[in-house]
Amino acid sequence: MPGLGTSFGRGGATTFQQDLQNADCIVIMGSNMAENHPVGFQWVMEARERGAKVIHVDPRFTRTSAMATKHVGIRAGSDIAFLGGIVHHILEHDLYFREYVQHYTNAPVIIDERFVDTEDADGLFSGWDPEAGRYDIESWRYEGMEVHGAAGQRGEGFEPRGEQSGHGAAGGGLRHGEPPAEDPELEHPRCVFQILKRHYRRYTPELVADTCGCSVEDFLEVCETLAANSGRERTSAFCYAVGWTQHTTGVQTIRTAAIVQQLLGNIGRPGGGIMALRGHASIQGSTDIPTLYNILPGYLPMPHTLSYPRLESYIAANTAPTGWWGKFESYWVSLMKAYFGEHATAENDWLFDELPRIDSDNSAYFTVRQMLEGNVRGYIIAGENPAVGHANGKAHRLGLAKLEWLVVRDLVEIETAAFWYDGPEVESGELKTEEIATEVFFLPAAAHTEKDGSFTNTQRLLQWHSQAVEPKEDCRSELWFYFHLGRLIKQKLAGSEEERDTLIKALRWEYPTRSAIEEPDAEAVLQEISGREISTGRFLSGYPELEDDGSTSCGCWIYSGCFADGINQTARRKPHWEQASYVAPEWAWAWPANRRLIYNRASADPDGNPWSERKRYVWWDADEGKWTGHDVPDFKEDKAPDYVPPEGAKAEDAIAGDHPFVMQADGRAWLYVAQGLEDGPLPTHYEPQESPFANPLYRQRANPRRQQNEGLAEDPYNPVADEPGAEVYPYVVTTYRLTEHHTAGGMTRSVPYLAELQPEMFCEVHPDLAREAGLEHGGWATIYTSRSAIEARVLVTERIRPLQMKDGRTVHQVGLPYHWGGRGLVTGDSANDLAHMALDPNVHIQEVKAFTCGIRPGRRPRGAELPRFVAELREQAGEAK
Amino acid sequence: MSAPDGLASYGDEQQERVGFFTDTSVCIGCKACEVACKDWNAIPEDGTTWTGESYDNTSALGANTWRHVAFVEQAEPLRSRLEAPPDEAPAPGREDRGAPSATRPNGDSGTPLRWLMESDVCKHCTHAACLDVCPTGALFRTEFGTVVVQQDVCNGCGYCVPACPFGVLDRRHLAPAPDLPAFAKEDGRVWKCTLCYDRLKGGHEPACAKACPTQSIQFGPLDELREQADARLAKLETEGWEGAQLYGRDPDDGVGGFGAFFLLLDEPEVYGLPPDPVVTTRDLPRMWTNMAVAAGALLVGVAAAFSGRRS
Amino acid sequence: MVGLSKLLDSWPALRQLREGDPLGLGKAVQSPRSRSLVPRIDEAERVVPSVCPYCAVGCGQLVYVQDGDVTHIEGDPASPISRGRLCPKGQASKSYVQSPLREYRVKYRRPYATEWEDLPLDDAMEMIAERIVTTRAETWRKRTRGGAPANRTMAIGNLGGATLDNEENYLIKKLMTALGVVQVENQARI
Amino acid sequence: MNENGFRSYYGRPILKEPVWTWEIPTYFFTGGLAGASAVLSSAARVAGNEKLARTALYVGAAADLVSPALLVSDLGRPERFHHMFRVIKVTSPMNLGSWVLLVNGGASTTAALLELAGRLRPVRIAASVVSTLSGPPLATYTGVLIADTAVPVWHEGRHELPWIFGASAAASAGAAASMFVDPREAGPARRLAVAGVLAEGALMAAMERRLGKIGEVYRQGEAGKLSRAAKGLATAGAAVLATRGRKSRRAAVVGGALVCAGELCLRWAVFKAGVQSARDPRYVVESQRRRIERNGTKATTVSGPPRSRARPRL
Repeated sequence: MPGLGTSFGRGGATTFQQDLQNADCIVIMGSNMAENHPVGFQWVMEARERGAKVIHVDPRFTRTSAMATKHVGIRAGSDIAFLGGIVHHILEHDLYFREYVQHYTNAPVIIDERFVDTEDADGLFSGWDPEAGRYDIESWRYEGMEVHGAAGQRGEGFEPRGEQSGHGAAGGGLRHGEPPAEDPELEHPRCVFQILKRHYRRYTPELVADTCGCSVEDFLEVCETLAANSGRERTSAFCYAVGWTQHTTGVQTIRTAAIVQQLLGNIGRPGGGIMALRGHASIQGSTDIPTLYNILPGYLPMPHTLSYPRLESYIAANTAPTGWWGKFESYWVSLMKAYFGEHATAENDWLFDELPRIDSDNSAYFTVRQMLEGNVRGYIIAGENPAVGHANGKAHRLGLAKLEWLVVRDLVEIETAAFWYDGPEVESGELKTEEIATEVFFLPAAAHTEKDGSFTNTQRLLQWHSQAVEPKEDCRSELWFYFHLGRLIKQKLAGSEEERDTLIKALRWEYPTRSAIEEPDAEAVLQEISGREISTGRFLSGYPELEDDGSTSCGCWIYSGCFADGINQTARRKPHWEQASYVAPEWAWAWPANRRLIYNRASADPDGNPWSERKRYVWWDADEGKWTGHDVPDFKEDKAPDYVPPEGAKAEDAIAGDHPFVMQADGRAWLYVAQGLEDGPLPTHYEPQESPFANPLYRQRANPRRQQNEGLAEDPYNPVADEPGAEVYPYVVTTYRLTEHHTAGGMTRSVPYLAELQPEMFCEVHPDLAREAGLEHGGWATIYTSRSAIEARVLVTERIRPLQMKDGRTVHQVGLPYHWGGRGLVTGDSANDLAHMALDPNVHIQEVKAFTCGIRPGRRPRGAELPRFVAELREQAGEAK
Repeated sequence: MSAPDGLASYGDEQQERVGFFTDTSVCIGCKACEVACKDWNAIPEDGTTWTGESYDNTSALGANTWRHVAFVEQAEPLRSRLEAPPDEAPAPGREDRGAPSATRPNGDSGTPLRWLMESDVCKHCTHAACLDVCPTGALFRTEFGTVVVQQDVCNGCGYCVPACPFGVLDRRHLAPAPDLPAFAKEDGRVWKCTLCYDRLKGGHEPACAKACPTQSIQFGPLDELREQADARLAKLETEGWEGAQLYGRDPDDGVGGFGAFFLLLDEPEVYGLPPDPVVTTRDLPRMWTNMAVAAGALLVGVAAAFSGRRS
Repeated sequence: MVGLSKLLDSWPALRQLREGDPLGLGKAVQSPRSRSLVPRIDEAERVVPSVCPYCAVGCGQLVYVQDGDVTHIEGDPASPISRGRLCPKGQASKSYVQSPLREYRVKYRRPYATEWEDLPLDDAMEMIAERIVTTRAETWRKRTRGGAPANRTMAIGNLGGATLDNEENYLIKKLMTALGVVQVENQARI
Repeated sequence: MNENGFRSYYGRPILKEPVWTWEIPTYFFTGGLAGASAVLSSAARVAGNEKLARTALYVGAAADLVSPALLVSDLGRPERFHHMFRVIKVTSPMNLGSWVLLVNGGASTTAALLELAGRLRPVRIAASVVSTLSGPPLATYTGVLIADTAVPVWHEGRHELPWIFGASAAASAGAAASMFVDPREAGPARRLAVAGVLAEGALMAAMERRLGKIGEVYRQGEAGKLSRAAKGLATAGAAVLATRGRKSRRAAVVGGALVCAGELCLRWAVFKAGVQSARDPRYVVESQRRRIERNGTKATTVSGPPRSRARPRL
């Protein structure tokens, strides 16, 4: 997540779940932790039982709120206003942890004089290019520093951003790690600290109350509780999940929390941090070792069509002169050796010229558009159910119908596999089975009990699961499928002379197989990921051992060492009661370097002593001359606190002894992100793509950089704010999960014991809204947007409150779980059919947590009536326009 | 405390009496207990009806539900204690603002809101009506002091069903179990929580307690659980929780105390529990005497019918 | 005769008196089955360490196996994260891997067909490989319209990964990169 | 949650309704008939009324044969009926009842068969004695059986129920016998029937008074209909027996049938009342709350200040 990546250096949760028990205050926001991470929530309960304050800020009163000591209801999509208000409160009343902020963040850094803040440009930062619809970030840079991305490429208009900026490699021009211009006293008008102050000046409690719909008292209580529970003696933690990410401002929301936690000195310390709660068993792993278009394993950027004509420029553009990203080339060369073995040589630039190039966006929603426009012929889907789980499911299903061939791999026949004969569009006649040309292969998959492998959980922990039984009949693991697919393709192309087949021929694809079905050995793959010294075959102990001369091979540098000493470190299962501390470092393996709480050098003061006895974690042992503590120090073990980098120091050596954020070029946490984000160096409140309100702060209503599908008929948007026609879709809708089900339901609607616990799609509405819209508890409601209309049972509850907004306006919110689809033991309409595909610009995530809808009593029209109904409302809104 | 009926019969095979303490103040309503129970005991799925009763679609304990999580939404504060402000000094930026927030209940400002969740289960009474009235000995007191229906004995007479003051037991009307004779159209036997009798025999804790993410369900020797419960109630008291009360903890209650007792945050009936359950067999001796007299009266009455003059 | 006396001995009504359980509430009425009950986890051949496949908390699981089948899945108390606990989903893992809806055979739908048909797995693999090779050959782009290097096909996409193992994701990205397939995505986006 | 004063969980029942089907209330009748007939038969024999004795014996034996059939067919697992005799449980009215039914049924049918065959007189006499002694318990234990449940109207009615069932049994036995015996021989049977009807009427009234509010189920729904029918039929039948029934055989048959029908309805009324009171949580909560007001409760342990003081000061 670049929100965390750009702020701290790594795109992962800064802490681990068990450490939440040490928090004095936990703010859960953008997450419904008790419902969606119940077992992790035990650590929040531990903290609560020890007297910690648990604050839940959420549009709904959920099972998490019920456990909290405080719940504050806010309007969906107003999180940045709320968090920005906290920043304002902290700065206004000098509640920040001064020593921490001075030494460990970039607060003192002075910013280029050309930088213009949104406060002075009505919602736009300097560098906005209306034609291109993007920012030129040159004016955002540190004063006296060229923006990173060496000469010769600026013109090509591409800098590492989004996930690839997970490393925030913006170090160009840093002199031995120190920014050219700083004001340690934080008083210079252009220092980050003062810019921050000005940026949030208008985020007063009153503005927060007006924008979020909460009370000034509740908001202030949150600020004060947080501040009172941060500092030397106390720490506070934040927990978030997709309630923050699934917005057109998702990354910036997380950034705001990162700013709050930096100001309060809560990063890298026990009971502090930002806990990113991922939704899937290996969602962290699937970004670390990405099945994402724009990065290679370990957040190395994919080569881009518009930049890096040559290998040198690619390396130069991504290598930070200082910090751990200074060794970028070693990471990349070792990956190429893992991919192509002896075929990748210094002479052929490690095959750089043969690598595929990406454009600025080749994300899932881009692909859907390509499908709809007939540009995609084949699609392989493994363990995902876009027909239900993705925003605007209808667009997806229509897209699938335009494919030549489709492969779906899952345990059960999910909606995505059945779209051609059993989907809403078939029912409505928009698709006719006999007219769909798509050739569909459904291949049954193996379950976690039927294969070896590792998941990377929400706290960067790689845990190995062992095969318990053989998969039955045709069921196979993805490892089997992709290995044998690759084998077959290599066979077919073995004799090819085509230039395009160079890479596939060069691909190193030998893995030992076992059992009758020739299942590849997952451990052999993990060994390749962990890395070896090629000449000796010795397993590497970690990424510091990686070389840029092709002598080492490593499939994912941040995972390097997970097979150190030839032992599968991820399979370690030493019971926690046999381990010295609650950190339990001998249970599985965490990246990086088995650290559980990262940036933990910050748990000690600049001199290396614990900030307080109560919050002792990692400290400098002067006698031993090394860092020690409960965890693996996230710092060069023998680098003294008073270490000052020599002139011309490079990479990690250029990080001073009192700078804990070793991934960052300047070794500090970034309050202000000079480079790496598409939509600004500082988070700013923008309204969602669809909301009933104008932006209370600027004329610029929504995120200017958000991605929209202009001119895509399948993805129309509702009129908003005071636009005519907005009254057709007057309510705020938010989608979510329930404890009893999992995402698109493929893994739970097929399970009897879970199906019976939440058997039907329902919507949650407040009694006032029920009265207003004529809804009857237990009856049916039809919810509609300009995309589609669905039906749901009506659950009238006080738990989803109407909010009092500016000048007495009331906003009603509609709650929609999104687990149901047309197939399974229990079925229902899919909430995601209502959602649009406008995206966050950094990570291309859709905005399903806040959009607008209309609602009326009764079941939805059937058959061809449905599209007609939706179209009529759209016209009604359009005419009004 | 009075010993559970029948436990003495085990002599030296007798184990320490175990049970559940279900602390609803930490229940997150995840229903792991319901699933864990069904999963371990291979209880059939029994219907997918949406009730609209908050998040409860299971509705009640029964033959196919041995753990049931109740959900109650109330316009009540969860806690009522006046909490001291975060720090003694008046909070910055607060000087001129109204009442300190500390007086607010949880839930956002305005009407308070709380969501009570409680995982219900068979109470394994010290004096168990179901056990007393069972005519076949299918229901019996185990060496652990729990009350279990033996499925190889139960003939589905149904007497225990109305006898239970908590409505725990019911006859299973679902498709026959594999071990059933051909003619049987349904299972027909009575089922309820066994407190995982087989797991206890293997030295494992019951499935629901094992699964519970927040230890709302605690398993252990009953005496220890009672001490923990008393301490817990005291703690909640100091924290100002509304209406906290122990239910079924007292050995002197109508059923001699529960083997599985609860900490509730409101009156029992709010959770669908009887406020003052009694084991009706405690009146049985008097009922037998009463019946004997009635029987005698019948004898006399008939005789009297002949005392009249003969026609 | 012996049989009869045996029968009498096992008659609970008599055991009530003999075994000091006059009310017939305890030991006397315990059936042989109840007496010899053994939990199935104690009968398992193998206990395999695993991890819950649902959310990212990463709860430890123990998978109990007998006669090549999973007989039970429960939390692993040794895990410092979950301490043996599981949520309803994790607790339902066995029902998930043994779901009544689970598919065990390849299903194939021809273009314009209205029905699934059977297809041997090996044939399916062969056909899919063929589709990829052909599609790729026909849609290969050496350069973009603007003349920049591309080395890719935009006509093939791959979706999925968040529920898969790291090793699986590694092979996916490795293979797709070598194939010049750049539209590789997963739920992390979603 | 707060419907006019009493609180519940979405109005759902706290108790489970009895799962018993039609066989059980019907057995309450046949069992009573069997028990009382056995007594009537022996009494008649002692009084030298051979005709009445024989008739009552046959009626009782017949009822004794029907009863187990009814019970077995109600079981969820009929093939396991014999498990009833696995144990001897004084705490289980149904278990003891089964034994009594076994003894009484065995004795009556033996006696009846020997009567028909006219042989083994001593055995027949012994059997009659046994059935005479087991008759009254058989006629009344069902009252205890249902009183020993958590069903409010049944348990609260525990003082009267055995008496009511006894009276009802007597009435039905008398009425049944008087149907098959020449009115001139049937005097005692008629008197028994009439007395039974009168007694049961008084007892029902007493019970409803004791039940107070929860007694209302006897005036509502099916239970209400049935108890009204019971009263009407039984009274009418008794009247006929007491008047024209003394002379006319046809009237005796009509009267006897009416009384028997009334007694059957009575058992059904009691049964249905139980079902209705179990279905509505109000009866459970209110009767127990009243009990708590009377003598407090140990079911809940509360410490600290009462709720009123614990209210937040906003």
